[in-house]
Amino acid sequence: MNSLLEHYQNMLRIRRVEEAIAARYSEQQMRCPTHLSIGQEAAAVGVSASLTVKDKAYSSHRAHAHYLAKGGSLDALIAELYGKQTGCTGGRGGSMHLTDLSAGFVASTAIVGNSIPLAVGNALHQQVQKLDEISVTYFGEGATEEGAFYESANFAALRKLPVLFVCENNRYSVYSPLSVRQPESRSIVALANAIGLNAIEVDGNDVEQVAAATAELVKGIRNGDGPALIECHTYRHREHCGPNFDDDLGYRPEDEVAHWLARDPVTLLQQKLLDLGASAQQLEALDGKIGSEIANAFELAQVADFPNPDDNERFVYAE
Amino acid sequence: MNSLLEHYQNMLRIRRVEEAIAARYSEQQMRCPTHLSIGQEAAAVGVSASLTVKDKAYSSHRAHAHYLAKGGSLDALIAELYGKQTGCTGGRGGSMHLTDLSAGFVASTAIVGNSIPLAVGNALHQQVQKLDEISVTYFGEGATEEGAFYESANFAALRKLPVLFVCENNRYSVYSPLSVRQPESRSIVALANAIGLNAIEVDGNDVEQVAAATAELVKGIRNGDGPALIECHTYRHREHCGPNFDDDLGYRPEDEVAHWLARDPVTLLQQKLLDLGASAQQLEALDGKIGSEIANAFELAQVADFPNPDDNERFVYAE
Amino acid sequence: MQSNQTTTFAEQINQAQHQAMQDDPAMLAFGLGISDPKGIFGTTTGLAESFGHERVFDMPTAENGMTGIGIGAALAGSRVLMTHQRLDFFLLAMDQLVNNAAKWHYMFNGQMKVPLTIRLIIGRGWGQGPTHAQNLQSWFAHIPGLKVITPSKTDAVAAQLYSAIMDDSPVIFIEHRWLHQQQCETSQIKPLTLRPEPVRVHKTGADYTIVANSYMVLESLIAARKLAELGIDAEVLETAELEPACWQPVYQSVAKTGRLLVCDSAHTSFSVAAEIISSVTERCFGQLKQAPLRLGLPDYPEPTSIALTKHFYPSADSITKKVMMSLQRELPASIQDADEHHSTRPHDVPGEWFKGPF
Amino acid sequence: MQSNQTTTFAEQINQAQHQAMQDDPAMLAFGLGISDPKGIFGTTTGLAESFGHERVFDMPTAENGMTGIGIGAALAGSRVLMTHQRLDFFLLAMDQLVNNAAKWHYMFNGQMKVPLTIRLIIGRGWGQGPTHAQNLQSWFAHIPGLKVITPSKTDAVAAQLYSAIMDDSPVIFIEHRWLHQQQCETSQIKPLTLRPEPVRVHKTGADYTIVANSYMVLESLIAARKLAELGIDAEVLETAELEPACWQPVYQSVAKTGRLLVCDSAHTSFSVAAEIISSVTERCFGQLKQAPLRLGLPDYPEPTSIALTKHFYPSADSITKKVMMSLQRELPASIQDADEHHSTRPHDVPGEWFKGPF
Ligand SMILES: Cc1ncc(C[n+]2csc(CCOP(=O)(O)OP(=O)(O)O)c2C)c(N)n1
Ligand SMILES: Cc1ncc(C[n+]2csc(CCOP(=O)(O)OP(=O)(O)O)c2C)c(N)n1
Ligand SMILES: [Mg+2]
Ligand SMILES: [Mg+2]
Repeated sequence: MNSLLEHYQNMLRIRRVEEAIAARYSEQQMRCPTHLSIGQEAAAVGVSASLTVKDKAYSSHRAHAHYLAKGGSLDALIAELYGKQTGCTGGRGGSMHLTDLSAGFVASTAIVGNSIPLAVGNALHQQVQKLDEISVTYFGEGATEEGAFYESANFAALRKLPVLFVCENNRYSVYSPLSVRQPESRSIVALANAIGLNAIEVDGNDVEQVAAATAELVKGIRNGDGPALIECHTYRHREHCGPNFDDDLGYRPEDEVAHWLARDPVTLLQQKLLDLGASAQQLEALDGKIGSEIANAFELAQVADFPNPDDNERFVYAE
Repeated sequence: MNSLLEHYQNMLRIRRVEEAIAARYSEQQMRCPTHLSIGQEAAAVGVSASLTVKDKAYSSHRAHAHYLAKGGSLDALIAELYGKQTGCTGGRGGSMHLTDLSAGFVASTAIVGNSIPLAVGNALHQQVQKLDEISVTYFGEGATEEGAFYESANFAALRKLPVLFVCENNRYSVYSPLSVRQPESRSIVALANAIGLNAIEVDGNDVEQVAAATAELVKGIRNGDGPALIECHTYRHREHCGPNFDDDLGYRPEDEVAHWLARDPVTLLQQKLLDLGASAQQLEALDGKIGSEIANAFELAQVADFPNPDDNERFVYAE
Repeated sequence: MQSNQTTTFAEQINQAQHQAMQDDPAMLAFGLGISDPKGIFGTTTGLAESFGHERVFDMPTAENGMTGIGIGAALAGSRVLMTHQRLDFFLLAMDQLVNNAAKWHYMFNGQMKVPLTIRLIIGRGWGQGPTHAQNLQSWFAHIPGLKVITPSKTDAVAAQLYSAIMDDSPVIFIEHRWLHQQQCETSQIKPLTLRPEPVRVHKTGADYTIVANSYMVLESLIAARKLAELGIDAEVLETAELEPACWQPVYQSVAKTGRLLVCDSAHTSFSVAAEIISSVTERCFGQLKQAPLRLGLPDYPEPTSIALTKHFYPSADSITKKVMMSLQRELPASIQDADEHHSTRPHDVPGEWFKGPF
Repeated sequence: MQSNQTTTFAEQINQAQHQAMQDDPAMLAFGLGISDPKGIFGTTTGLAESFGHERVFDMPTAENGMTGIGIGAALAGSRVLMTHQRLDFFLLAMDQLVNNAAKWHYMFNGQMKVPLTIRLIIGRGWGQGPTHAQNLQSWFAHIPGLKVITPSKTDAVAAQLYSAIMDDSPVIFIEHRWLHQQQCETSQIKPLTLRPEPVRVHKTGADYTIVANSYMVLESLIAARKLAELGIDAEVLETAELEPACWQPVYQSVAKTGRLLVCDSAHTSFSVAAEIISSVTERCFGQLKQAPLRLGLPDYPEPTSIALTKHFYPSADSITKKVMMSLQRELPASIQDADEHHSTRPHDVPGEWFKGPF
């Protein structure tokens, strides 16, 4: 139950952070496109449980959960959304370009699929330099439609690179269902296996499944068996980009939405903990602690200075 | 035996054309990069046996065989190599850009993998317009490493487009063996199946196998069952680009070369025909007829006019 | 807020597509999100409903492959329109665009055509940042065989798009996001079949030639009004088509005014502005009274934070300032600091209608 | 034909890589054919043997993915050199180059670096044709964050490549295929660690400034000799680095001569030449005696047939002619028809050493 409680804490923290962002987004002070992970926290937390701070993670536009689960600074995240000097890129990158090198979260990028090769390249460096670390690349099922995914996976398999591909299959790319993007017969794990990745799929809303599968895959990767892929079936609760619920638009079947909301990963885990004997007070205390941490992060972000545009010409080239 | 004899005639014709090009290339009058198909004729001929003139074919840098097997004009091919006005693109495209629209050979292109999406697009047009024809795309196993192949195959499968993918796996990309490009575990058919193509592999030096497999796949395609892929295992006899043998360079294992040369598709078929009772004279007569046709094509190409550079500015934009 | 008499840039783009789909039954339109509830900022709304999902369709996230598929369909006889919500995403498809679409008609000696139009939307502000705000118009203009259209005004955009679609050559159609809500009276709309002017003269003037395209035309026109108040009679021209051979009106204008400022909506160096200045200098050297000037985006990526973009985009004030300074005239106090933003709305949104995030 | 005293451009490129691989044990070099028997026209021969196949390796035909992999390795701490046998193939990788490599250091606020060099080879002649002969130098130069080096002479190329590799910013290194066999005495070779000059002055002169880069430097120098015979003292400058901020020597030269011809090795419109002319005009307007001129490739793709390329590439004679005409001087009969090819070798090969096909 200890590790479960830890997972719960991590997931709840991400959830509360994202909810706080959503709650304040309409104040128009976080002025950048922001993709929330609400509903998808189990994948990030379950995967991170097998990673050390030395391991290097890359992600996509929807990166908050991965960043936080990997240990990225909450204060620097919130400040970044506010476009402040204290943000993780000093306001240059915004929500879609997060980094915390001290936590081994290298970067997220805003072009679908284009951070996947970067993670594979990181793994190439790790292999050639015989480093005791691995790389991880997070992406959505939409990104598997890009040639960049395919080319990267082929090379990772060819060189048996130490890299874990994490595909969060939330069934949608913006408003587009899988049916307009991938053939009905498609299995992402079967495809990944055919490319040469050691691939398995799990219920991505069950953090235990994610953690167990990842542990096994990562063991193989650290062992030198080559790259692997985990497909986490999951669902995003809110709109693709922005703070709101958008099921009034009708692009997702009602029963599908209902099915997945009923399988909210945080609620599921909370129930499990209660069943296992955790007390409601204990969990509430956790929530309270998280709440103050988040309030503090927003407080810091709001009072922080804006970056100075006089520095805009810095860092076009390495100095 | 009739269809076998026809296959033989088509294969032998391609072989003799390529040999004639090779024999005269050093005269430096065919001044363009030229990739010969010697050793790979069975794939082109076996596939074309299931195609009608209405079907549309696309190919890569190594296109002579596909062009001729589809019915492309021999005279226009040779004239193109000589850079003449009478060439199939009037000297603009050279060996790597062949076309004969009257034969349904739409085009070959020089960038690895980049004609694959074109064929799929052609199939999209055929499907939407409900045309009674299919598309074919020829490419090497190297092209399957490009994202363009993957993205095209995904869309073809998604829309169940009438397109046949023909992969000639000759084990090399220029001097590079498969071992530096694809993981050992790779099966191109397994991969294609996982993407959603109906895929089978055959001995690409056995024209009967190619023809039979293609017939079956094409039947399904015309039936509306969706796209298919045939992988033809084969071997090129000469250098990647140019007229010579280059096994003095040592990039291909001697026993591998010996194995494949012993399985030359033209010789295999000739032997079979003889075994089935064809007479040596009959086959020689065929060869003789082909020889005069080729001699005539070279004659015409050599006496033809060069295109006029004053027209160089034409056709930048459609008129 | 819209009466029967007015229409928007986005609506006009929408109408041009409807008409083209109707006029050519072999036309296809596709792109990520083209048939989703938002319909690419409203520009594709209703197309799938009117013409069916076989001809109007969403697609996999696979820009390179899908561009090739569009080219192949065009070669086969379809007329193809693709839309990308950001130009930045289209960088994946440069091989198909340049090595196939642009050269095909030429390298196959005129035997085949590529009636393909690619709509690319340029983002700006509200944290679009480094990879959602690039305008690489000079790249496309540099490639023989591509036509590049950069509309700026609601009255002409439908005719421009319609003619691009009906063109049998590949056309890159670059739409600035900040134009979509621009209004205009329906009575002013140019007929769809009118051949659009490659260069549009939006204001005549004797003293100074200002050349701009895309969104910068709007800023230039405001600047021209301010300049008029300051006694400078500026001529404002729009290079709606990026093709030096079509720029005769620009050369004529400079021959008249002797002075030129080119406003570019992309990075300044190796830009369309450089080509315009170079072309003008070649042809009008004797008539130039002073060095032609340019005003474009700085040569660094768009930063995300609102604090960092204040000076990133040239404005009407910075145009006015540049012109006045080149004439060595006093600047009125109101635009002494042209880089300060004077409007009541934040500088990173185009207007009240914009609620973020894209 | 080579004595101990001479070396070639290709050999120098080879040596620079050997030295860099040795100096930085975390350096990787990869590209299609890099370790094959031909070693990219001899430029990579011996690298894999010396440094092992883990650090020097051939790759799948997957330009976009592999570029991203190079960037990722560079971010992690490797120093990366990639080679493409033709620039045309690299069009597949524009997303990785522009959206990631070029912007990374900037958008992550200087926290990471991308020590990545990309060698791109430009083909010409012998039927390279539309998709094996493109020089898109102006594309790369337009992107903030990329450095673009276009070497032309054997004496400096090793230092140029070595410094590109050792640079912690991404560098595009454009090699013209016709330079590889160019010889030079070993005694003239610049030390690898010498910081290369962004602009090289190859000949001083008082009458006319000729600016060129890459292969066009060679033609310009021949033209300058002819011009000298005709009484015109031309100054020949090479913009080896494509960055206006580095072009001070060009501005100084034009300030002196008042006349400028820019020779471009790419399509003429929206070109590097346009930027050079525009930059010069901005800075030297008062000193210009006549309109700056440019001479580049025509705005259509390279056709394949030898009959069609005769006039495609500007030559020393066409440079000479252009200069003489701009000065309204008589042309000697020998170059009346500058477009005729005078050498004994066919116009579509660089020299006897070239036996085709690439
Ligand atoms: C190359 C590219 N194409 C399109 C987009 C626009 N876009 C941003 S996020 C997104 C959805 C991608 O879906 P998926 O990979 O499943 O991730 P999810 O949003 O579901 O987490 C799209 C299409 C983009 N950023 N980059
Ligand atoms: C995108 C691209 N990369 C590299 C090349 C150089 N090239 C030309 S042919 C070829 C070999 C491709 O191998 P394969 O697809 O197996 O075809 P094969 O030559 O064996 O028939 C290569 C790498 C190219 N033309 N285009
Ligand atoms: Mg998704
Ligand atoms: Mg091959």
